[in-house]
Amino acid sequence: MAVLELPQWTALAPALVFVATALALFVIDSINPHTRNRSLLAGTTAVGALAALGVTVWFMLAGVGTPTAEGGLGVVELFGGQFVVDQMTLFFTTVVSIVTALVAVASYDYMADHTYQSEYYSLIMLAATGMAAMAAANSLVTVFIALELASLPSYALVAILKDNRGSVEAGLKYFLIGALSSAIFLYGISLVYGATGHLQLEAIADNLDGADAYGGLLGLGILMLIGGFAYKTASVPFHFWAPEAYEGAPAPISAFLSSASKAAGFVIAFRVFTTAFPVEATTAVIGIDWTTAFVVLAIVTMTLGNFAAATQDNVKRMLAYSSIGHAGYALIGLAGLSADGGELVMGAAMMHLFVYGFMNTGAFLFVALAEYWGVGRTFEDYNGLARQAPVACAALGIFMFSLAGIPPLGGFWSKYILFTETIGAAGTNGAMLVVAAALVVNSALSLYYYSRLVKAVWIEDPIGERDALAQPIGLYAAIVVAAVLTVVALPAFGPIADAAQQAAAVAIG
Amino acid sequence: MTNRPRLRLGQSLAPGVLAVALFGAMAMIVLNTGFADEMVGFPAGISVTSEIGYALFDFTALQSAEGSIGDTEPFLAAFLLVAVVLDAALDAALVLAKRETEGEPVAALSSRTGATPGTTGSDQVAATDGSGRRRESADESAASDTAAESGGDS
Amino acid sequence: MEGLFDYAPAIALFPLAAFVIALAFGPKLPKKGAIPGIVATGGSLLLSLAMLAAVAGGEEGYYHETLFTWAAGDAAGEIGTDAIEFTFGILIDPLAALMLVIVSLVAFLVHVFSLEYMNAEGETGLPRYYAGLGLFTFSMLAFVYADNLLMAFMFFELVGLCSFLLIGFWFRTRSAPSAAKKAFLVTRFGDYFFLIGVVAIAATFGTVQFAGEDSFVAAAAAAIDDGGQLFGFDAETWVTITGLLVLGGVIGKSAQFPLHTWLPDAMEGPTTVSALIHAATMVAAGVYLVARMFGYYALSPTALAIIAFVGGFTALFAATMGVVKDDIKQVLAYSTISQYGYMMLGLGVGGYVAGVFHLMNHAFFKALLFLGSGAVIVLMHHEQDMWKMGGLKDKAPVTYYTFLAGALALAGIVPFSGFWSKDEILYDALIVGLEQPLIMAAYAMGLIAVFFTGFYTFRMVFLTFHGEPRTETAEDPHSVGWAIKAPLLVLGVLATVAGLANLAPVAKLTGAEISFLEYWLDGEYGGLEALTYHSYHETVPFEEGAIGSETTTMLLGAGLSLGLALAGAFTAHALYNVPSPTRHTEKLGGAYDVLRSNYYQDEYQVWLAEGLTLPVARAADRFDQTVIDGAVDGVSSVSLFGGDRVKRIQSGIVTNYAALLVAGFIALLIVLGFLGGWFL
Amino acid sequence: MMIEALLAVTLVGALVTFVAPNRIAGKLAFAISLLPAGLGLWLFSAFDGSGNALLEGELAFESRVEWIQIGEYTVSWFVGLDGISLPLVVLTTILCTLAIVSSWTPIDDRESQFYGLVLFIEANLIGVFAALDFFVWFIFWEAVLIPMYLLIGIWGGPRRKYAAIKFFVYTNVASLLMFGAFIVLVFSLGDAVTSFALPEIATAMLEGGPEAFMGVAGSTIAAAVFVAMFVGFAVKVPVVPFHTWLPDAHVEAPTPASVLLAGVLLKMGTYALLRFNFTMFPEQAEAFAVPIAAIAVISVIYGAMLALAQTDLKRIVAYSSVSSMGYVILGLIAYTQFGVGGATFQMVSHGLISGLMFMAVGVIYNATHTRMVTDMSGMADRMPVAVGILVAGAFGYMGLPLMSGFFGEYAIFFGSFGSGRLPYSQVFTPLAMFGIVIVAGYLLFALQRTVFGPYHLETDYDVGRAPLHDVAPMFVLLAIIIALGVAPELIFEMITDAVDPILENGGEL
Amino acid sequence: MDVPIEYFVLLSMALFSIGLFGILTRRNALLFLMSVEIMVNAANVNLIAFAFYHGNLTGQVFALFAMALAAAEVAIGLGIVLVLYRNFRDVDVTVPTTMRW
Repeated sequence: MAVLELPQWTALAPALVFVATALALFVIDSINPHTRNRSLLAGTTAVGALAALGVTVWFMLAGVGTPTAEGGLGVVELFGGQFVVDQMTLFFTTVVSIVTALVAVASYDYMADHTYQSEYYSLIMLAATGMAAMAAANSLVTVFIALELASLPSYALVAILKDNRGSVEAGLKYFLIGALSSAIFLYGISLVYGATGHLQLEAIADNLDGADAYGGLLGLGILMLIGGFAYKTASVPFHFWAPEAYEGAPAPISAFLSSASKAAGFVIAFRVFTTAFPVEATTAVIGIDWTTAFVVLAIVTMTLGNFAAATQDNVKRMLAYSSIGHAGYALIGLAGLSADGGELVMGAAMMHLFVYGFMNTGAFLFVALAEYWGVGRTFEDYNGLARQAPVACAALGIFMFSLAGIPPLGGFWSKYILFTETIGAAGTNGAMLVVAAALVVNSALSLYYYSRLVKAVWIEDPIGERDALAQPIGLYAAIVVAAVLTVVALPAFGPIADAAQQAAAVAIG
Repeated sequence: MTNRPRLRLGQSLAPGVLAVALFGAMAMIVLNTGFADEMVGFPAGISVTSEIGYALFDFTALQSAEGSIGDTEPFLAAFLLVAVVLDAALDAALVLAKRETEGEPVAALSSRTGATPGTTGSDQVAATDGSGRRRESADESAASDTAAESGGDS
Repeated sequence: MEGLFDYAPAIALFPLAAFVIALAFGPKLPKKGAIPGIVATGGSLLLSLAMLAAVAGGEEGYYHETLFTWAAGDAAGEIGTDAIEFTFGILIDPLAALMLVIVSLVAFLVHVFSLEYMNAEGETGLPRYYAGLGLFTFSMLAFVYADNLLMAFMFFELVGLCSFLLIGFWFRTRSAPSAAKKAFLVTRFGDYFFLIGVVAIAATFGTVQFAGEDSFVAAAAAAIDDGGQLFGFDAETWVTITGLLVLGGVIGKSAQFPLHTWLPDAMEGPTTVSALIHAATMVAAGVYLVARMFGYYALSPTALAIIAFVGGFTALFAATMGVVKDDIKQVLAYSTISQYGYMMLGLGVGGYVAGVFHLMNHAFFKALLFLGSGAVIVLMHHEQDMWKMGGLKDKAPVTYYTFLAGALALAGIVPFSGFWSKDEILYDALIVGLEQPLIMAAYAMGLIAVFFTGFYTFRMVFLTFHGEPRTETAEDPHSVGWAIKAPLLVLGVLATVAGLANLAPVAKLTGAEISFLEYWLDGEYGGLEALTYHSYHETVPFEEGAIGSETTTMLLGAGLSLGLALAGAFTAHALYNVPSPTRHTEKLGGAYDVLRSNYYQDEYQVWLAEGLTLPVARAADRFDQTVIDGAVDGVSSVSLFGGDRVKRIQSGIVTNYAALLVAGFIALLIVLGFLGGWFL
Repeated sequence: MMIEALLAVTLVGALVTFVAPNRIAGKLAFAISLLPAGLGLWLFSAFDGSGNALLEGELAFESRVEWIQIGEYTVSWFVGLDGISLPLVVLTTILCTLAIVSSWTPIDDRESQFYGLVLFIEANLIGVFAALDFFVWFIFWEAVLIPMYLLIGIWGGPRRKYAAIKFFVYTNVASLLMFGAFIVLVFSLGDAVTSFALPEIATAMLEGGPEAFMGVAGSTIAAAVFVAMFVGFAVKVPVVPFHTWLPDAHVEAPTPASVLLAGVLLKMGTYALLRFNFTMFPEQAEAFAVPIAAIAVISVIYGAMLALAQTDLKRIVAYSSVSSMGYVILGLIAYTQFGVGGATFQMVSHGLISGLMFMAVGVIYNATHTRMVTDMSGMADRMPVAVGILVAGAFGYMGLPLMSGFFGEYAIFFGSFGSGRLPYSQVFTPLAMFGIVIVAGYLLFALQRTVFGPYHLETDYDVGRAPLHDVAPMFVLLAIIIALGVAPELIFEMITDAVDPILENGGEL
Repeated sequence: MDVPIEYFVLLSMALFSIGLFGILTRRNALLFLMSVEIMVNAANVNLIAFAFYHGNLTGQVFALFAMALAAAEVAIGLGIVLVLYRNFRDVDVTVPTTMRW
């Protein structure tokens, strides 16, 4: 159906669009250094992100990545297996591009008059390229490099408010834990290379049966890889950077990190653990089913994230912990994999990450808006905002109830399908029932602190006097779009669910 | 006078035990793994550096007469990617390291801070100042005048 | 004559129309809603008389028609029926026709009476009063000619509601609403057992019809004959149990022994209400129900014996209390309880005709006495204490003579109606008592009560009308108009003449067929075969003994009761027919206090309600708040406390993070290592 | 098609009211709510369905559209009405219209948001009763929570925040538990079921019942799921041990909200019990007959005793709802036509009567601004009409004949007394019937202290006659109650027609 | 005769642990960076050793890339330390604890 037959390498178009926009921003910066023309900068960035989104969606509709057996144009293998473009790649690239577009539009107001605006936008674009590359990476080499490409600009973006103590401290901690985790990740890669002699994921899978002597080594390597993914997705025990980083960073960047880079972290985890280490082959080698590690990680991350968030009195920090909680929910996607497929549970996790993407971005952007208004940071400071800004607060209500998983909002589908599939997976692997129970307890607790914010905004009366609140276009536009997406996600969940489940089937199959 | 770096010991050594424990565990694993007792090694006569070069750019066509070493994977994609990474790193490092001339705002919403002196009651400091745990009164020190503050209780 | 039966529903609908008119347009009507009431009850009276004639004249002499199906469905009855229908229907047979006449007559007279009694005094809220009366008459008439037990129960409760509304008419006082509440709750407690009875009968026999071939009475008789098991009991015990359950409602409504405490308090309502509801009609509903389903009770001797004993005991019990009361209405209230005790005794010993006869007579003379006391109250400017009256004899001759007629009837002095019916009850009780010791005890109590009845009746008459006026209001009483005198005269005549309906002793002595009521209830003039006196007589299992021949026992009984009644009257005459009587009853000392406070029944029941249930309720509430609610809040506080602890590990120092990170990694490594066998 | 129209009208109405100015919001909302009420009545008249929706009954206004594919189960938008759900839908539309009218006086700030939320709740309630696909039903079931939370939270009484959050989290956790149990059931039914449509699941349950799942035998799974779902719904009904949220929610909610809460939200629990527990699990229902009957009797007596101890009028009516719902449970467990049919009828009648009682208490509160029984007496003196209706409502509550309450209770007593499947039914029924005495006790006790006796009021408000628009809705309700009392066949015939199929497979008639 | 591979792996693990020890005990940000560098080089040792062990050059080429990325990381690390110093007048990583719990 493709109107014009594009050459093979154009399959990486989304990542290329991101790079092109980044370079375009460099050119703009070099023409007029320290430019203050934020509409040009934010505009280019947003256009770049939307272009990438457009291309990705076009590819998905055209059937790029769906195996030819199912009438698609086939999975595209590039650079000798270093990159692969299939349904999962396109699915996660859509998430990354949506979030990037929202963040770009929001930063238009948030970073107004900032000296390094052009660098800010170019770094965002570079990070987005890194994430798109992570989605397409098919060898530990490209995974590691793409991971670095996504992380390095993020360190700078977190610390970009150079004279703000919080931002600097956040950048420092994020960098230090990031450096440590990437070192652990690299060491893990070396051990896996030691055991199998290859770095390309399919090659590793083929050499697994040869590596039965190195059971312990491969196990340690896999564990270190899990450490690297845990860092990127902010799951326990590599989550310590997250609360500070999200609280200290500028709000759009927190949104960017907690939605896009978390999704990217999950895509490499899914890719590596479905292609390189299929469950039964790896169990034969390392003696233990690696899904147990993910079961433990999922339960602990969920519980820590939700319990810590319950008693926060700083809104942004509560959102940070809630984002850790949601990482726990997404980990179920890996914990539920089993010998006979389990792609449904992974598909459910992908659905959750998709909807979570714009729910969470919306929530953080509301915090950005609140900072824009200068109303303060704690729940009491937020009291009674709805009286002056009903639209934004309605959007916040939508985000909060959707994160809690209450219908009639998009978050319902993702959480409850995940719950259904967890019980489905429990059919074969008993531990999943414990995960399901943890899911129930944690979502019950999440009801409490999400509704606490809604209570503060809608029900409480404002503590101090507040004059009229401005309505910045960029932030409002981003929040309203995110809210609309969240609400529309409920009726229009069909295509999302099908795309996710096909992607999971292709990845596992 | 040079102050030679003194090893600040004391309570800070305790975490070190973790590193040693990790080493012990990893060593146990290594001792337990059955490595083949001799290396495959590289075939003699082929210059390793040229092979690395060919692998780097996936130039199988220009391979020297006696064929390549083992089944090395092509690194062209990695090469392109690392180029972008280095560029990004440079850009990021410059952003962080450059010293702003006076008056160039680097705070977020700086336009807001200047424009709306009127927002009393809430600290109009850059939004994301990690306002310290000890919550003093509302007029907490604005982040911009960092000079005075000594930061968190060190 | 047949066509007349089609107007039967109108009998009840007239008062309903009056209720609606009074409620909606009452304030604007000339007499605040009295006129529609009078017209409606008048219409019902005429139609009831027409029904009487229709039953007498018609060829099969009864009218059984189902008007409207309330609810139908399939339900597995115990005796194998698989469907049941709950309907609204009309059954007019001799008994119902008789009762219709009684109720509509008394209602009509009370409406006329209240024209002067209520309107003249300038009462506020009269539309509410007349609406209440209208609703009451509607429910009572509908209850009377209900053709099934469920419909009877429904109107039984509606009647209870109307009594609540009317007792609490003067709701601005503190005592009236609480009396209304007490009345409703005590009767409700009785109705609770009645409802269980209705549900049990419906669930057992698959039908609740009184008459016709598919009536539950016939089904019960069939079940007893083939001796099957019903709900784990054999048929007869089950019939007894359900009978006694329905009896609970009867005891509540007819104010029999345990549940009688509400009637004296019900005197808080206007006297006209007491006259209509708490004398003639509502209180009679219980006894009428027993008569209505007498076939069912006839099947179980134990139920009958219990009815008889309760009746006898209540008769004596209430009579004793009537003796010491000072308020004229209280005396009448206790006398009502006692008289209904007699009726229960009558029905209990199988004296169906006697019971119904006394029911009719009592309706007339007790309504007369209450209206008379109403007149006296009007005379005495709303004073009810007899010790403040005296000497009204010559100031209100009409009231006096009618009141005297009523008193004589109540005491049971020969020519007056009360004697004939009470004597017949005692006679029936005697002849059965000779064979049954329990019934004999009931008879004895009934007999002793005759003396007390005579005593308190005439004590009341002498204190109110005879002797010197003891207060100046008694000097020149308020004059009384015709609206009061007319009903008194009508009832006075009835109280004297009604006895002729069934002069059983004379009929036995002279052999003349003058016991018309017996023939009427025996189906001579018409009526369903199953519901006739003789069919009941066959089923009642009590044999009758006799002292010597039958006539001697009859004469002996009559003499004994008449003598006692006269003795009572004479003692009252001796003690109270003096110019300025003294409070003789105080001389009784301890017994006086016990009687004065009604054997502490009130305190006991109030204690049961306030003293016991309220503290238990408060304890339950405290338990509910602390334990169950506490558990719920506990869970949330535990999880929040957990959250607070978990939050603490984020200490803010990077090296701690690195340390915890590595520790976590090592823990995972060791766990997986051992499971995976990496270290071995 | 009609149900979609009904939902669409109500939802659009809600949106329009949200944005309407506060001044006219009340009148506008009333006008809008007349549409669904009219439609509801038209549905009632044009009802041509027969049999039970779940057991191959012929549905009225049925429509089915495929929506989402989860694994091999399809979720489809499947709505339809049968004899059980239609009366409840009509009850909902009527009660909402009257609740809106009765909130013109008490609600005086943020009216447009209030009426918008009320209409939104109405849409969800209609959805709950009309949905026949498990997910669609669950979406409506949970979506009711947000508007009710906000209603209680924003316009409630002094302790509204505590009551709102307690209601929100309590009912939500119960629904999560129930959701998990049902999913376990669906998975354990294996390939007998390929969609979440309730009729399909019901037939699968009645034919084969669940096979083994997670190594647990099919019958134990069925029993465990039955108990879990019973507990899940019991919180909503509420049944005694799980009832503590009800009095707080009722007392703190604004009057119109508590009219809806008592009128319809409680019926969702009993409706769900009938649809799920008593239609799909006949054997388990019989196995657990005695404990459930015991719980029902305890609910009746304990609830009534609690009501006796209250001094706040609203708490009295709230606790009496607990006791009335106990009757419904007794009716359901009896498994006879009069028992189950009576229970369904009692749901409708209790909805009307408790709605009337709350409105009446609300009218008194509007005038006296206190609900404490000890603070006032002799209200009949000043507000004869409103008090008249309150007395009528109280007698309706006590089960006075010729009012709908009597038929509901009588049918349940008759049904459960002769029930073949409930052991010791001759003991349970009289015990439960004792409730009618206690109900009479505490209602008259409360009436006597507040309404009769000399006029006295602690709070210094001058009490006058209640305005017409407060009294009119109560008259309408009273008329319906008396109509249903005199001629229950109006809806009982339809109910028994829908209930019979349940009894066929449940045991003898 | 080549040196058995175990020694190389043990060496790299030792280096790795030393780097980790440096991170856990020293409080100076620069030393933190140096420790991370040591850990990365430990990984490189491993890669080179296994490259020779398996007889293909993938390990070596990847080691080159690892070094490049380590350099990039340090560049940003130094940038961050610079900004840290400007704000906190100290390079001690345990000083900035304004955000905790």
